[in-house]
Amino acid sequence: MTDKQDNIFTDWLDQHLGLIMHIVRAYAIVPEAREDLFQDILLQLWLSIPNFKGNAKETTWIYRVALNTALVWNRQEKRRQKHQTFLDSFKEIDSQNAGNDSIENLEIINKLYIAIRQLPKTESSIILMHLDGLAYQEMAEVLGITASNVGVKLNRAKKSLGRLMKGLIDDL
Amino acid sequence: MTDKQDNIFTDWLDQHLGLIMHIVRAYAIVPEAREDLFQDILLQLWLSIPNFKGNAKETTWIYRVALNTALVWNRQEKRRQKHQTFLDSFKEIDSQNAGNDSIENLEIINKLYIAIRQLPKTESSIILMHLDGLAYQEMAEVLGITASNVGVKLNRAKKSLGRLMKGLIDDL
Amino acid sequence: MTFDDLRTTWQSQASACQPKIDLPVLLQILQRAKRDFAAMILRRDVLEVAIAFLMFLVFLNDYSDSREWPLLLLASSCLFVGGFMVIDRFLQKRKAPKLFDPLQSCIKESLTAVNHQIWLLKNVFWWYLLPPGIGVLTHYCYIGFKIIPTLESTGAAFGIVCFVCVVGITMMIFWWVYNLNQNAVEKELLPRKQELEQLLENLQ
Amino acid sequence: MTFDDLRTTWQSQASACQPKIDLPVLLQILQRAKRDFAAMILRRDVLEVAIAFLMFLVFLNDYSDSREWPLLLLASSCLFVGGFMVIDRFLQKRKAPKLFDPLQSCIKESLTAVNHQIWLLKNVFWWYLLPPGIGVLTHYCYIGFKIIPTLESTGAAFGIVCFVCVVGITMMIFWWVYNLNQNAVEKELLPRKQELEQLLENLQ
Repeated sequence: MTDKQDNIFTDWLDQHLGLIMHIVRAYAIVPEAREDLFQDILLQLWLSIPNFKGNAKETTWIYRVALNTALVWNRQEKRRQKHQTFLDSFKEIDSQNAGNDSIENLEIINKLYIAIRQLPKTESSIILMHLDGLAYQEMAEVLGITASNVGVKLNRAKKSLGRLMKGLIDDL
Repeated sequence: MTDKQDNIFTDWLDQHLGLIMHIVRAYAIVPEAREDLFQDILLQLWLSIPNFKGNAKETTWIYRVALNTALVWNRQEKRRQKHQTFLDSFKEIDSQNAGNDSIENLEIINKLYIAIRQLPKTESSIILMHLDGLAYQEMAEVLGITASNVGVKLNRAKKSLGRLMKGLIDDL
Repeated sequence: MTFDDLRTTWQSQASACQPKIDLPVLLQILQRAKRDFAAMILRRDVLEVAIAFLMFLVFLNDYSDSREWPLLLLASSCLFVGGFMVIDRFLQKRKAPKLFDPLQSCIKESLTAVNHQIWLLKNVFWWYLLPPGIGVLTHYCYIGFKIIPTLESTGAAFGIVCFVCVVGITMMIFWWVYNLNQNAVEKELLPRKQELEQLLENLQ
Repeated sequence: MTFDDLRTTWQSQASACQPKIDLPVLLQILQRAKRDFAAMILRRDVLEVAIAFLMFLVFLNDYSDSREWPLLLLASSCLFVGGFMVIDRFLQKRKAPKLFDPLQSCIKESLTAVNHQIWLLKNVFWWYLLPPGIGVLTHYCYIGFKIIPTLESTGAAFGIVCFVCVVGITMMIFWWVYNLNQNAVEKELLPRKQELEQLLENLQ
C-alpha cells in the first residue's frame, strides 16, 4: 500500500503541482505562510490517497483537498489576536512623514536602517546611540563597559557600517 | 506613587520618544513585530520608574531599558522553529522564473493575484479553477453545488475581478 | 486584454512557476508528520482518559481499605468523566470532516464539529467539574466532621483553618480550569465558527 | 556625504518620525499588562506548589486513616517537591534580571537565570519525578502484595494484569512529563542561551 501510495503521489505532483501552487499563492501571502500551507496541502493529499478509488477525476480530487485544506482545515498555527492599539499603525508612519522631509533623506535613512540591521546587535546599538548624539561616557554607562572600550567598538562598528554603505558615506 | 509614575512617564515620552522609535525600527522589521516591541519597551520603561532614583541620566536609563528589552528580554512570542525543508525557498521561485517569461506577463500575474486575494474566499476559488481550465461540472463537484449555480457565481466573481482590475481587462 | 488572454497568460505561466521538490526528503517529512499527528492524537485521547481511570482505581482501592463512602463517590465520578470522554470521542471521530469531500460538505462537517466542541467546553462545568467537585467536597466535609470534633479547642481552630484553606485551593483550581475552557471558546472556537458560517453563506 | 552629515540627517528626521500616541489608552493598556503579568506569575508560582501541598495533606490524611506506611512516603515526597519549588523560586526571584541595569550586567543576569532553568529541567527526574515515583511505585507494590495473595487463581491473574497496567500507565505519564521538559530545554532554553552568550561575547 505505502509504495503504491507514494507512486500515485509522485504522479500527482508531476502532473498537477501547478494547481496546488496557484492555491498556495492565492491564499498565503508571505513566504513562510506559503511553505506552511504548501506542506499542509501535500500532507493532506498524501493522506487522502487510500480513499481515492478512481470514482472522482484526479483534478477534482486534488482541488477538493487543496481548497478544503486552505479554506476549511483548522491549522494549528496560532491566529494573531487583534489587540487594542494606542497608536496609528506603524505602516502609516513612514509614508505620513514623507511631506515633512525630502524624499532623498528618507531614502538615505532607509538604507541606513537596512545596514544597521545587518550589524551584530551590540555594534548596532552603539551606532544608534552615536547617531542619537550620546557621549562616550553615557554609552559606557548604558552598556556597562569602559569608555575606552566604547571607543574601540564604535570605530569597529563604523568601519562595518562603511563597508555596508559603500558609496554613500565617504569618510568611513 | 502611581500618579507621579504616570507623570514621569508622560514626560519621558514627550522628550525621548525618538530614541525608542530608533531602537524599535532597528531591531524589528515588520510592522506587527514593531508594535509588539514598542509596547514591550514602553511597559518595561513604565515598570522601571519606581527604581529610577535620579542617580542615572534619563537618556542613559531609557537607553538601558529599551536596549535590554530589545536584545535581552525573552519575549513570550514564539520563535519560529527552523524546519527541514524540501524545496527551494519560495522567495526565490518568483525571481528564478523571470528569465523564462516576459517581465510584463509576470507583472500581470502579480496584479491578478493581488486582485484574487481581495475577493471573498469562495469567489476566489471559483476564479482559480476557471483560470486553470476546469469545466462547470468539475467545479460543481469540487464545491458541492449545482453546475448552474457555478455559472451564476462565476459571473459574479468575474465582475468583481473586473472591478478590481479596471483598465487591465476590457471584457469584464 | 480580454479575460481569455489573461487565462492563456496564466496557463503559460503555470508550467514555468514550479518549485523544485526534493521528493525523497518530502516523503520522509510526510511520513514523520503523519506519525507526529497520530502520536499527538493518541496523547490527547488516551492520556486524560487514562488518568481518569487510574484515579478511579486508586479511589476504589482506598475505599476497599477504609470503607469510607465518600471515596466511592469520588471513584464513580472519575469513572463517569472517563467514560463520558471515551464515548464522546468515539462518536465524534466517526463524524470527523473529510478533506476530500466537496467543499460544501466539508465546511458543514467542520461546522458541526466546531459547534459540538463549543457545546462541550461551554458545559464543561456539568460533565467535567461538577461530578469530581461533589466527590471531593463530600470527602473533605466527611473528614472534617470526623476529625475536628475530636480535637481540643486550639487544635479544632487550626483544623477549621486547614479545612477552609483546602476547600479554597480546590475551588481556585476548578475555577481556573473553567476559565481556561471558556477562554478557548471565546478566543478560538467562536471566531472559527463565524469564519466557517461566512464561507458556507458565500457558497449557498 | 560624511558620517557627520549622516548624523545631522538622522537627527533632523528623528523629530519628524514620531507616531501619535493616545496616552490615556496607553496607560490603561500598561496597567492591564502589569496586572496580567502579575496574575500569570501568581498562577505559575502558586498553582503547582498548592497542588503539591494539597496532595501532601490528602496522603497524610489517608495515612492517618489506614496506617499504611507507603502513604507516608507519598505524602513526604509531595512535601519535598512543593518545598523544593518554593525555595528555588524564592532564591531565583531575588536574582531576577533587572532591565534597567547596564547591558552587560543584564545579559549576565539573564544568562545565569537561563543556566539555572536548564539545570532545573535537565535534572527534573531527580527532584520532581523520582521522589513521587518511588512513593507511587512502593504504594502499588504494597497493595499488590497485600491483595493478590488473598485471591483465588483467576482473580490473582486478573490482579496481576491490573497491577501491570497501572504501573505501565504511571510510567508512561512520568516519561511524557520528562520528555516535555527535555524538549523545552532543546528547543527553547539552549538556543536562548547561545543567543545570550553571543551577545556577551560581542560586548567584551
